[in-house]
Amino acid sequence: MDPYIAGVLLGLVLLVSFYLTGRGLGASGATRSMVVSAVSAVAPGHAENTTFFHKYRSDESPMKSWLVLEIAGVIIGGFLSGAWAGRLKLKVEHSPKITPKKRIVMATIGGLFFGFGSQLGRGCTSGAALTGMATLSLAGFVTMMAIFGTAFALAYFFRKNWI
Amino acid sequence: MKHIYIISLGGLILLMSMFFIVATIQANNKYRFKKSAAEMLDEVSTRHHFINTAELNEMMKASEYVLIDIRTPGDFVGFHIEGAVNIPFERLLDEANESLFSNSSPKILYGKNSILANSAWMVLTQYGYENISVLNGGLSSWQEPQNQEKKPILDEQAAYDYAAIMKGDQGI
Amino acid sequence: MGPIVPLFNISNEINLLMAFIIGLGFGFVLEQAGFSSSRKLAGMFYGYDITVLKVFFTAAITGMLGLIFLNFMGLIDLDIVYINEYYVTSSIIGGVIMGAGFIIGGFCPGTSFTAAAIGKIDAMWFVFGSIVGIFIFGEVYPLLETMYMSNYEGSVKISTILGIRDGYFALLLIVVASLMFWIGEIAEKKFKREDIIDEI
Amino acid sequence: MNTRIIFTIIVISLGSIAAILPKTKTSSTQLTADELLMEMKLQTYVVSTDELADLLISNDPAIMLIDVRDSVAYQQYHLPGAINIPLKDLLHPDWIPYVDQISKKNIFYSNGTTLSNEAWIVTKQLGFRNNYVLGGGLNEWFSSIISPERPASTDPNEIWALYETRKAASMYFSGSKPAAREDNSTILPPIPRKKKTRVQGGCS
Repeated sequence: MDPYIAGVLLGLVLLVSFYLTGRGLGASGATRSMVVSAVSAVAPGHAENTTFFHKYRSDESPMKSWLVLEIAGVIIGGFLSGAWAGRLKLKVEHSPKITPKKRIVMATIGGLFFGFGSQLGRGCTSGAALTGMATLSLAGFVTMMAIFGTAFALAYFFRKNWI
Repeated sequence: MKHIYIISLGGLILLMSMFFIVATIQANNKYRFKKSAAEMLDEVSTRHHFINTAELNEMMKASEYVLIDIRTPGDFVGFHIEGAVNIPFERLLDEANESLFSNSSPKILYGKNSILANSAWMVLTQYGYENISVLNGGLSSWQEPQNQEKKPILDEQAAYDYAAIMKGDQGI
Repeated sequence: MGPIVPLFNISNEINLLMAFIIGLGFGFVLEQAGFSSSRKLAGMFYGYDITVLKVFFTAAITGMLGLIFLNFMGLIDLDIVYINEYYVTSSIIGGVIMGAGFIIGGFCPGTSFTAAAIGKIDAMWFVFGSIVGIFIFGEVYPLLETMYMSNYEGSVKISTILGIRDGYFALLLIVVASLMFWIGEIAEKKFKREDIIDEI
Repeated sequence: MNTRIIFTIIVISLGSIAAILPKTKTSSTQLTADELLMEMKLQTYVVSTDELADLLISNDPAIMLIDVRDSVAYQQYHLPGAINIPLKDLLHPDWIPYVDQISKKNIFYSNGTTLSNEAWIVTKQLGFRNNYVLGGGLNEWFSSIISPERPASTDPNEIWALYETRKAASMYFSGSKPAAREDNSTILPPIPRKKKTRVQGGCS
């Protein structure tokens, strides 16, 4: 799909979300919900004593959180789109210069950074940057510039991974 | 590449139709506050919109003015200032009166006293209409023209010396 | 008048159903835009594919214009719509860490879910990594708490800071974004990588 | 012509429209024009002097009298327990907790009804609740409660009953001063109204 048309559609999804629920889109919060409920289930005492887990612990099941439901939709929506376009395939996508194993290690480290940063920055690219920019919030613009600025600055050092 | 044109054209048409739908909703909802509460408070504090009977007489000499009686039709028939039109308070924002208020000629509101007329003035001003005045004291001041200054709102003049009464200096 | 859920006391179940449907649209569009490929996402930083820039800014502009018009038409109360809270230090440091994660991992959380949905194994590991990252954050949170909470500026809008109206800022951003798209498309031609484009 | 150019043209034109749009603020607490006029016409927000006298004599803790005249007039005389918020300072941040709250029934008063009425309309526009106006103001208060006019002997019993109540109220207010409510420093700011809160959102 043409990126501009995809962008307009994504903007319309965002707008519908604002109009219906008053909040934008998000992603990392769903992961946090899952982490918090997993920790609470495995080690309830620990979850109770740790400020962060305690803060986000809720008595309701994590499956009743807005973002978790939204992410469930994202996964199914992505799957449907992939099926429609014939892109369903188990594979590791990597540059010919690196091995699949290295790519997986890199992806895991990247995920680790993103997970950590999204909690510190109160939202990821969708929750903080995209939604924040649409509502003209200063935090959104600052986060967006920090993310893309750093990525551009570090691009040279990781060029082997990609090109 | 041809389908891109079709998609963008379709998108544009969709966008425009949405715009029109929303614009019609907007047209039905035309009364929205155009002045903020703080702006209204400033405007009210200057009290430029209160005029006295002498000023009203002066304005009525000019050809262009609209004098609006906001009392009920019954009261209007009983007595009204010559040349006034009757728009009962609750009908002020009716569609039929829109052209009257958006007109640039000076408009003067009056009622039995100036309280309800002042409310009417505030509502109309909040909704963005301009060049509206209120007859200080309303019809009662018209019927008994006193030597009135512009500023003191007749309704707000203390009728008693409250403090003195409470001290018991003057008998009740 | 929107937003519907907070104003009309819609039940939580309906709200969650809406979340699911919004998520369906979100995931579908992300996948359709090609965000399920990490090499396409990373292409932005090497100039051979600027899809991320295009989609991201186009979506932000559409949402922004939509909110401005909806507000003008009296269809949404912007006092209720969520505006991100601005904690200067943690926004910047968090953004920097996320930027590093982006260039190393090649996904962001939203896109990693769609990529994992169509079978990208690296995306599944990315999701796993982000779970671990959040867990680590939770464990070290007491050490970071002062930084996490410092320099709070409230839910502040950029147009308020600049002292201009929302509409002016939107126009400014649109002009800047149009210039970026133009430069980006020139870069796309200059740094063309047929081999990668074919692959993804 | 590629998509970028089409897109650029559309958004720049829409953006220009957005930039020239008049500044309007949509608020969900806003009354429609008809509702506003109806409420003003029916005077649902007006408290009569008799009602106020009742409330004061029964020492109703849930009322808050707000004098919207200037401070000189307030110093000279004010109703027992009233606080002074001159009309021009109504929206001063210090006073917002008093006029925008849920725990008390605010009654604005001035000499007549004009100033208090204006105070009510301004707060109404902002969606503040629990604000009322003393009908007739202090003038009415003095003519009806403090020095009630003796009805003619031919008047029906109801009027005499009203007169007697008023006379009793008059004795109450001009005799022993309810000093307990006089000291302004003890009046605590009321509980602020629960604001229409923003939706929780983003990734939190």
